[in-house]
Amino acid sequence: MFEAKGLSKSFDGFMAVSRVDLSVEKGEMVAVIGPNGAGKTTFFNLITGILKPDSGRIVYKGEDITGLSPYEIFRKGISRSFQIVNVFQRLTVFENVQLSVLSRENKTWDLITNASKLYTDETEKILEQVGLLEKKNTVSGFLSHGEQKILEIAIALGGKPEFMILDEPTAGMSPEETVRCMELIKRLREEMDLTILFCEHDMDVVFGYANRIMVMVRGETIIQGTCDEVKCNRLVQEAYLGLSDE
Amino acid sequence: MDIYTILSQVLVGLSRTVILFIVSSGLSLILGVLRIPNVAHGSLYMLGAYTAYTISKFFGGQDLGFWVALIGAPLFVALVSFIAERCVFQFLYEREHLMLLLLTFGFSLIFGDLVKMVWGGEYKTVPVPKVFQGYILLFRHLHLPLYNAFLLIIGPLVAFLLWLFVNKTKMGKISRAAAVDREMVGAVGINVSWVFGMTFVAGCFLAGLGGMLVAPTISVTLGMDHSLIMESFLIVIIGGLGNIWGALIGALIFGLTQSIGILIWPKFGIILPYAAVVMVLTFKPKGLLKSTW
Amino acid sequence: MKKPLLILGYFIFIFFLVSTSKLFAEKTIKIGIVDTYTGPPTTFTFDVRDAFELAVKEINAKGGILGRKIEYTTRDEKFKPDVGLAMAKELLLKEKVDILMGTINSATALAVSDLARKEKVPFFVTFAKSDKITGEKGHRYVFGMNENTEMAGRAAALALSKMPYTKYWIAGDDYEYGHAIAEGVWRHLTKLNPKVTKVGETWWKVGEADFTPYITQILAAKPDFIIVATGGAGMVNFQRAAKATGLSEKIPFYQHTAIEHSVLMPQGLNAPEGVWGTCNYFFYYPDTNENRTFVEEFRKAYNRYPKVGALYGYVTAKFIAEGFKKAKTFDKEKFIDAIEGMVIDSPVGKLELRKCDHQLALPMYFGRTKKVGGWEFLIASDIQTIPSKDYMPSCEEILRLRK
Amino acid sequence: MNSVSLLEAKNINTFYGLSHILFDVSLRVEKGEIVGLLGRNGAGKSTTMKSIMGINPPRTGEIFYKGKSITGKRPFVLFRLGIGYVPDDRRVFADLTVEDNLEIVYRRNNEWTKERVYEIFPALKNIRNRRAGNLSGGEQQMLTIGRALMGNPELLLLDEPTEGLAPIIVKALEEQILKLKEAGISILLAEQNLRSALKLVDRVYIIDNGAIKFEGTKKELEENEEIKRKYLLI
Amino acid sequence: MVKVEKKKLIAAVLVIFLLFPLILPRFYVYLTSLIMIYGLLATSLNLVLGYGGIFQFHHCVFYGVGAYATALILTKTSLHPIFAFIAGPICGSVLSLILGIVCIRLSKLYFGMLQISLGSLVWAIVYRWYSFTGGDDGIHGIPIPEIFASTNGAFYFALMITTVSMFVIYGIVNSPFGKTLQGIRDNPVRCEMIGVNVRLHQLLALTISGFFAGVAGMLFVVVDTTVFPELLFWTLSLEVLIMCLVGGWFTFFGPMLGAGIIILLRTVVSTYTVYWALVLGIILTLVIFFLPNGVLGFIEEKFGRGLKRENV
Repeated sequence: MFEAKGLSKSFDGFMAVSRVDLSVEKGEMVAVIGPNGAGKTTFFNLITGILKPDSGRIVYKGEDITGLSPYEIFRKGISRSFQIVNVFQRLTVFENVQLSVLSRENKTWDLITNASKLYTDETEKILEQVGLLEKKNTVSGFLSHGEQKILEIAIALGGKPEFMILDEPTAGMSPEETVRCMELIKRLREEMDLTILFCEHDMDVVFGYANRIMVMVRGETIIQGTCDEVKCNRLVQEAYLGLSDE
Repeated sequence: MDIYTILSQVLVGLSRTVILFIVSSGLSLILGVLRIPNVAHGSLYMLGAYTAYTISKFFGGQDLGFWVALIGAPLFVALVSFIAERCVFQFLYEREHLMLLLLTFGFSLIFGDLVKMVWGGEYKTVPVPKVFQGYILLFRHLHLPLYNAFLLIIGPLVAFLLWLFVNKTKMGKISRAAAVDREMVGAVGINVSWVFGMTFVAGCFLAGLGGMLVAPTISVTLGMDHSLIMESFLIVIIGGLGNIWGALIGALIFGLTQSIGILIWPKFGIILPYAAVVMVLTFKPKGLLKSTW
Repeated sequence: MKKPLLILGYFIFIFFLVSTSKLFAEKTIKIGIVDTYTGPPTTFTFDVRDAFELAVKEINAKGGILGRKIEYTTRDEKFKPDVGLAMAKELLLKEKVDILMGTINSATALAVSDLARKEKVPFFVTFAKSDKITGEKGHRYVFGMNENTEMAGRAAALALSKMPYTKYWIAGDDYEYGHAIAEGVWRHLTKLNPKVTKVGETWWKVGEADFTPYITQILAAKPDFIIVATGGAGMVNFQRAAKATGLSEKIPFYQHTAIEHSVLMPQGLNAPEGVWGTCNYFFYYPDTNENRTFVEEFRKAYNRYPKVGALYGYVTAKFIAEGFKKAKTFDKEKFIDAIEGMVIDSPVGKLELRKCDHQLALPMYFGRTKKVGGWEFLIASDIQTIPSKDYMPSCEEILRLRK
Repeated sequence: MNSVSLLEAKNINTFYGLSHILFDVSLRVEKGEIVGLLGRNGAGKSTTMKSIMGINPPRTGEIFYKGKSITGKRPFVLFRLGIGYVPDDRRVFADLTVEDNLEIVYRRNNEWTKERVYEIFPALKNIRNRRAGNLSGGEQQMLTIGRALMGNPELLLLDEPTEGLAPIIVKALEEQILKLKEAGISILLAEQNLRSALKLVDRVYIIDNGAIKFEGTKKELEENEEIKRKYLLI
Repeated sequence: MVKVEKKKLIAAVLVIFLLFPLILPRFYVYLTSLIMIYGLLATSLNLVLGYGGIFQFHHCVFYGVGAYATALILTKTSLHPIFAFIAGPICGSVLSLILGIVCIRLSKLYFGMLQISLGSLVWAIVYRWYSFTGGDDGIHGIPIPEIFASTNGAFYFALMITTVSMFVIYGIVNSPFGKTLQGIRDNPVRCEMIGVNVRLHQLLALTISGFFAGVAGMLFVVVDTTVFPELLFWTLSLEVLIMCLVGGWFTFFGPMLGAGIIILLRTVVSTYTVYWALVLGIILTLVIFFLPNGVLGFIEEKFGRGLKRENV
């Protein structure tokens, strides 16, 4: 369904991402892990069109989407949430999600209709799914951190995506929130038949939810495989714990 | 049009550049380190000119008055700005730029009326000191007034002193560091608020100096701030925000395009600097040199 | 939620305003002055206002006009026509002034003039120099109390045509006033002396501070004489640059009002000598009793010498007073009928307010700057008086323009 | 206990805007010891450091330095009291040269000089005139530590000094940190690399999700497999 | 229920305004027209500033060009006045689009500075093209159709156009486009990520805003029957910015309120002192100091549906 082939990106000579290959099958939930500065976020930025790769190709559903703008990639059905909270601070929760729906439906040029009556059902359905319905009239800047992260996901859902990219969905959440959030993602995936690519620091989360794991260190993939394969891999332990003596 | 005409026009353009540079470098310093788009900068320039007038008059229009004013006027402006910084600006560093822009615009309104209250509406002039009266003849027919020649020396001197200040003094180095990372500067034991205050005062000192230097060539009038502040902002923008060398290059572009423009296209010569700004920003949206923003 | 508060605030303000307008006592002649009291023009406008005040005090001290005192109020229009117009309307509609006067800003003057025509209120223009005010756009309710660009140009051309120069350069501030003065001089100069030729032209932006580049260019062309059409602060700035570059010693030049006190006094003894200029008034010339008395009183009141604006302000007040006296009523139409063609005494002699175009016929003085012992600044010398009949556009010309 | 700890944080709670990051964190650093603050990425190590340094002051709770409350004091005051801070993202003053980076620091006295810093980090001496922005990660790390040293600190807050560095440089750095300990400087060391931390520290705290989960000596941690697995290992 | 009350309120306000000429002296009728014009201008600016997050520093260019277009058609052609009333807004929006295309690549302060210098070029052209625009003297005594020529006529015309325009702008702000614009203001990057072409939306916003600035310019001609280059000068633009700020730039009616406050202040203060710039400066600094969200923003914060300050 999705395939990245030999993606590379360097900043001022520093290889942030180097020759990364990844393919994701429909319905999979793939995790990308790696220490800070491993290039995970850069990799996601390449996939979603914020950055243009120096080399390599990105193929989605058999179509080459390398070099397309972010909004074009969104229209193809790839949605993304951000690591840092990146919601529309001054809009209400409802408007945040509605905006995404409007954009998908190509209604952003509509000057006449009153927006508050458009796609209310769908927006509310999304909000209900993620459990933010009772907060729909709160200005999103006032939500708690955890709620804002959930809202992030809700915004991404507004695009009716088939492929979702979640950049540290649980970063900065308390343990209880983390569990709730991951359960939510799991449920959404089942309900909406989503394919998910996410990165995460919390290993409990990664091993609890991912089908497959890709480990990145200093811009390179050191291993791809199932949870068990990764757990037992010596390179991974080195990267995380510095257990090697070489 | 021979080469001498062009050369002389360039030379004359340069002396105008000097004033623009001195004022804009102060503006740039404040923009770069404190991130305040200081619209009141022009008012401080005007204040410098008026103070120069008062000092010069106190000494009966003698040469001594000029030299005292050369130091005294900028210092007085620096004092005024120091009070303003400690009383108002230090509490507002984190505000949005638009707010600061309008706040300083409010200050320029206040300054404008205060100057009117104190000095009244009459035109004032500051006499050129005796040593700089007269002119030198260059390239057959360039009548370069001695005072402009003096400015041509002062300009590089100020640039050099600024370079010394920014690159060689501890204060300058700290301000450069603070421009990029004010939090970390605080974390190595430096009182950032104080550094900001001093930088603000230094920038305003330059505005006062510019006003003082320009005073002997023009009539000091109310409203002289308005014509200058726009040009200064454009200079700072095309040079790169917060970059003092950018201010120099911007001032050069402004001064030279204008004086050359007069030569080749007299009717619309004054449009050239603005056209230059549009050109620069079209190709280099962030200004010519590296901005600290 | 928001609306009621908005409306409430609005009404509080309105009532505040309404109550303030009651401040004026009844039974006075109210005059509203709209003028620029901000920025460079203040050097001229303060004199208009102060001399006007002086005259009003004199008149009121003598018991006012027909038993009523004159009362006046000023508004600062900040050299912005939109503000000026709003303030003129405020004076007219809220303060209910009987007469409007003022403004150095031609655009404001023209806009207010149009308002005066619609509202049928006399409007005395006291410093705006556009010749459109009493020329092309003149009407029954507007009065020109100062010389305009056309008059200045014609007077200067008259004097210059008698001089031997033939190769002229024209330079000036690139705005209406500069162009109008230059054109006025040039049009009539070519008519009066067909031998003159134009070597070149230079126009700089208004408020230009450094004239050296332009002067370099002019010097290179070696003209005999330069017509410099600057206004406001540009007058002083150009003279300073001319002195610094040595231009004033090499090539004679003319500036309207170059010999005027407001230009020369700030420069002290450093002003260039030998600059030709035209002006309507000096506090030292003509050396008549009327002028001396006026200067004396003005100095007593404001501790400075009156400048040209003072004449305009003073004369305007006199005309208003005499006009009402002659009309013997406070009816505005009768007042206008009364002052049309009226002649009064002034510090510069008898002055007539022409009936055909409502333009005050002022004598014009042509002279050059000179250092004279005993003065702390340069004064005008070699003064020739050009009587108004010699240089003012004729009534036929004006009426042709208005058609 | 009658002796006063060098640094003591009591129940600090810190927020970033609206999000609650630290939950009742308490810790202690005694004179002369290196204390490790271990935890995964995003566990709250850096926030703890910033809270202590006053860059992101805690909303509740108190911090004592040599027995005196320093809660809410501004960073430059703390630095002048002798607390040096080395941030995880290094933050050298990129526009200045190496030497200038050292020189602009506020100095309490002349105990630490540029020369002494160069003695500990000889690599810096050769590149003293290079722009700090052009240095490699390891060099920048040395520079930030050196910069903190110039203020003659008694307590050094080291935030992940080895992060992103090549193993050989990490090794050198570890030795240099031990040298600092010998010089009498107490260190609070934030680290996610257990291996590296265990070489240096005397005592450890383990932080996860903004709360302290374990406190003990190095030995206690080494023996507690469960804690290691739960909070640090995969 | 709330909805009905809101409608009633608006209707009541409109009725009060309709009665203004009957209950108020002429001057206040004129002043109200003026406030409506500047209020509309400030609201049109706020569409891009407060709702779009675009730092349009030199907004008056479009206002002035609109006024000039109207004035020129009324004085120099014999076309039906309706063309003049349409031409103003259209010229404003077209110019706004052109300047927008040039400037839109830049962000925030840079956008503002480039826009201000381009605007100054337009001003310079108007200022010196004597034969066409009348130069710095401007054009005066513009003939206005008889029914709008009186103070009351002009007031009703201004009231009608302003009301319609405000309704339209309100509609736009609450339309999907308006929401998108606010999204772009809050977070342009995220907006791209949900499939919005940010630049094109901003351009459309600029065009609309220029259109309503042109409407305000056209109204100015009707009310004051005069035009001059100062309408395009940058200081006026800053004054309009101040109106937005004083009223509250994150509220819909804030700019209108700000225009009212500034113009009334000007009228009141200038009656007493020539130093009204000083008073304005002091008030401005106080507002920025104590009411960073403007007067209306403050009122909403205190009494309304709390949009408390969070610095984004």
